[in-house]
Amino acid sequence: MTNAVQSDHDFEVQDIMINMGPQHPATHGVFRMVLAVDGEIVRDVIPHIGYMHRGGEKLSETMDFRQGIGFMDRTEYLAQFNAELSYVMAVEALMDIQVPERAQWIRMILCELNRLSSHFMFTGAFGTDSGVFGTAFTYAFRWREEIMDLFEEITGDRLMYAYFRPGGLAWEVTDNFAQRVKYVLDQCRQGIKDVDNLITNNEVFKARTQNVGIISAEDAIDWGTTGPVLRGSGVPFDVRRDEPYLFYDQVDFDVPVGQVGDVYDRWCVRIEEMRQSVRIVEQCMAKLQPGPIMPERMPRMLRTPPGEVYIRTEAPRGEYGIYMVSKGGNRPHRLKIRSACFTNLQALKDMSVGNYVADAVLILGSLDIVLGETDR
Amino acid sequence: MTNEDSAPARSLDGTIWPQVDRALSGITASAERAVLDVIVSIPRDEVVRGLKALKADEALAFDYLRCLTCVDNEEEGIDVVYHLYSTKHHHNLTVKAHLAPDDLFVDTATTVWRGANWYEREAAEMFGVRFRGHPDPRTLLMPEDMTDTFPLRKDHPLAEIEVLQGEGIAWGVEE
Amino acid sequence: MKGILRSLATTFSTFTRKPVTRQYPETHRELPERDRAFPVLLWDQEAHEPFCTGCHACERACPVECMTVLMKDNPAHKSVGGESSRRKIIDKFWIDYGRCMRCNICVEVCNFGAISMNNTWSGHEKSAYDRAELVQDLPMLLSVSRGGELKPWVNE
Amino acid sequence: MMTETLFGLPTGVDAAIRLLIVVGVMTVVVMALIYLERKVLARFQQRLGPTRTGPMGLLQSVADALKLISKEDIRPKNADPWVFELAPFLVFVPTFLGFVAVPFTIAWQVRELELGLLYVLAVSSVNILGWVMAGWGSDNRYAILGALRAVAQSISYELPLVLAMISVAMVANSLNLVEIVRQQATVPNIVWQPLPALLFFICLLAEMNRPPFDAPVGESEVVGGPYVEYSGIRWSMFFLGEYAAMFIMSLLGAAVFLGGGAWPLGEELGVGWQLALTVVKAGAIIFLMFWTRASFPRLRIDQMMSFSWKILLPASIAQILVTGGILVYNLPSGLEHTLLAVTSAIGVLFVYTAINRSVATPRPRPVVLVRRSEAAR
Repeated sequence: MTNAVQSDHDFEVQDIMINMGPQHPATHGVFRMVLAVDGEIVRDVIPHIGYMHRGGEKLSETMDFRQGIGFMDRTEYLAQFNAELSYVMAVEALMDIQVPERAQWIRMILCELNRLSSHFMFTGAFGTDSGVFGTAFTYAFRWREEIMDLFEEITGDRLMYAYFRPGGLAWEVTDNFAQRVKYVLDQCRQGIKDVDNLITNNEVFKARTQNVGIISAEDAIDWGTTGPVLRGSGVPFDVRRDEPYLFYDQVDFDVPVGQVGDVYDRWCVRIEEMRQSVRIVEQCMAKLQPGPIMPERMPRMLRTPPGEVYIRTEAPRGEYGIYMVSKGGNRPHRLKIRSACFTNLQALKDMSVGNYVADAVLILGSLDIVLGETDR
Repeated sequence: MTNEDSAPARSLDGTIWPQVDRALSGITASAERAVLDVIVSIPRDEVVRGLKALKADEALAFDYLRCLTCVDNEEEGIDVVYHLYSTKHHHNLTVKAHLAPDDLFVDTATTVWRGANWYEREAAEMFGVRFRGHPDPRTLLMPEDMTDTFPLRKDHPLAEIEVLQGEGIAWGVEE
Repeated sequence: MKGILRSLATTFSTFTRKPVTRQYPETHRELPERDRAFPVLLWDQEAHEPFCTGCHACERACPVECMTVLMKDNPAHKSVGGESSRRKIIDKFWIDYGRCMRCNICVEVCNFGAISMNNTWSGHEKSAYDRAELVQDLPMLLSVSRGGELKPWVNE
Repeated sequence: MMTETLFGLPTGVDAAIRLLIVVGVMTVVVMALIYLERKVLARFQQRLGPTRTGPMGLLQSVADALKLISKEDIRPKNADPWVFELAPFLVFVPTFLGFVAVPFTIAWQVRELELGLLYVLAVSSVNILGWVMAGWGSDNRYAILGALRAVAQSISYELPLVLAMISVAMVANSLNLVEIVRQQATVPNIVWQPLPALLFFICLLAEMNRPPFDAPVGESEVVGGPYVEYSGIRWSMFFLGEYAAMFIMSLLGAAVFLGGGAWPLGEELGVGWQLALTVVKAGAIIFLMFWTRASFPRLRIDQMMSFSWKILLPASIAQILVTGGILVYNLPSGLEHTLLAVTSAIGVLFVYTAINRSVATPRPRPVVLVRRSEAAR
């Protein structure tokens, strides 16, 4: 598709089509967008997704509820605990299982730490998009590594945790959990400070990101964007606050909201969310009591009664929803993963058109897409 | 709260159903209560009108489309499921439109929320549901030429598993 | 300008810190005992045979169908003059590590405590040139446990 | 001006020998620079950097060079063969021409040119031709986008660079680099002319396409820009040219602003000391370039242009006017130099505030925190 540009010349002027991706350093995986550019100005964006489509929803219909957990990790591979949480909460809601308190607190701690690690990943990737040669990336990975070490000690795996179970947790956390979390939080505070000092106030970064890729609150809602993209536009919608799950109604935290809705606001919202996550984990640690991590009476074979449920949790990228339809039996009849990046990507065109090519990269980066989640 | 009791005999008391019923005056709608949300079933021909009414209603203001998907009920046809949310009043609603198996089309919801665009493209290629009036009816996740098979339908088979192990042990595929 | 100077100060402060990366193949990080690499079979050091009786529980529970199990009558069982108390024992066992997704389900469903996740570095360094080389047979699966390399971790 | 030849050889032979020495040394220096950049950047990022090849990875550049030489030289099917293949030379050769005039010590360089400063600046900007050829010849949209950016950037930053240098030349009353170095035996020019020094460093970054001015080659946007289709030895020639230019310009900066081999030890000390001083000063400039690379995001092309035309160019012109205005009155030396330093420092402050003001609207609080109690329900 080429758009003829209005011109005074007697020859025809065409936009050049630039194909970005699926192999391009700025597309965060296998995302592809075709840009129609007039000089340096983007006139049209055609996003293409699906390169990582693995038929996850179809596969989940063939897996029983225990087997499905492992697959959820692989859809959202930067916020695995959140993905698992949605899945197991859907099963629990259908089966009407009461989860013990301790298990819920631990789930909360792990999910918030996961949010930290995911946002660290964002700062790194976005820093690289904006051109900080590797420094932001290595900073981010250096601090994310501490969180991943903790997760590995608890769950045994660095990425694909498969730790939550319908009803609770797979096994108890390590004995030195409290010290380790405290240490990791200290490290994270230092990390947030470093990343913040490196990038947030840098004039070059501000010049690049402020007033770029603006999406208004109405448009953001209309496109169905979620998470920091929506909050960056000034809509204080956070599932943790508005529809509390786990024990989010018992901890105190603030929801950061941007004022302009540009790339810079999305960055600041995420940085602030990291601080809030540290706060939440601290409160959770104070309330964590010894106790069981699984209900006393759990059926050996997980079978749900017929029914349907739409579970939503606030993953780092926004609302991660699981729509599970059961017709009885030990596997879902239909499992729909409502992915945050999928909806956020829809708004990409609205944000990018009229900006520079270099800005299109930044805008895509500010959406913080995970292709595993987008394509499922 | 997700983990609250959800008794099997769920009544519609205390839900937003009365308001929804009022907003949907003139549209045939029936309601049931699922584990978390109220499910409103609207006939196929009226569903977009109903969705518009739900969005426009002051007391409901369903301005946010959470999710749009289909459920294949095999011989009973396909349900199109809309999950709505109101960022103003913070309440949820599930809307269902039933499609007969030989008559798979429904009006597009992109006229109500632009965000329905990709969801409908995905549902169209995965279930073969045609969304009438969709602005961009290309495939989304599937290859451009894959328009005759619908992977998420129940009759679509899984791929064979390549077996690398065993000394000539035959290994079937379960599904 | 202030922000620019602050950026420079931050990078300089990390310039003076110690590098945190490791020389990977030479220096290995210590793995926690819960580390999950790939499933291996456990060796009964007292009876000198595998714990596994070939009951197919793990094979059935595996979400990715990466296991193949064949059982046989135990030639060392008491009834045939041996010393073992296991009537049936594993005959052949294959796990396709290229397919395994390390979900730990096989460990959880095993009634005999016969399978465990490898928590040594040998479980991670499995690169091969051909997918077929990733298919492990019974002696390979038992070798780690037989050598006593596994760190003990009792799954509660 | 002709210095005496080596061993009394004929002039041509002498020049050839000197050039060969310089080119040989340069190749080694470039390799060392690549290694150093990787090591230093790694330290900025709390990594170890190259460690495999040789002790502490010292042979990394050699290994890279061997790898690049042995790689297949790929030319895209649709590329313009002549333009594509000649482009690396046009980047590489002009850069090395700059070495003819750069003083390594006070008494030793290839040739002492009366217009040395002008010559180095002129020659170093020729390589933009090679960039355009590379961008055009590759028949790649990223490459042409990058090349066009490079041209725009090079033209915009050449002006403040040259104008800043003119101001220094006015103070030194010479364009001869050796003469300029000699004059700084007591106090280096950076003290009298801080604004030109700042402008020189900024333009240097832009000319070298270093962050934050690396839009022409930015990996996350145009994936290397004009380099994108090059591989093997041709790509390494771009690389060689880039790092050689970096060293030349740093030597130039050391000579013009930091007193080259003269300050602070004076001309009496041996050639070895002078050489070491020059290299250390150039090294400091190079370290500063590494440092900015590790800390800075990338500017967009339009911001880059407006930064040059709206801030740097006015600043440099004002500096020339002020310098000329002070010099024309033939004041006593001490007063004259003090005035120069003060006015130039004011110019630095002007640039500082201009950068502050040029950033988009300040936001007192970037994020608003919505308290839990403000929840709607």
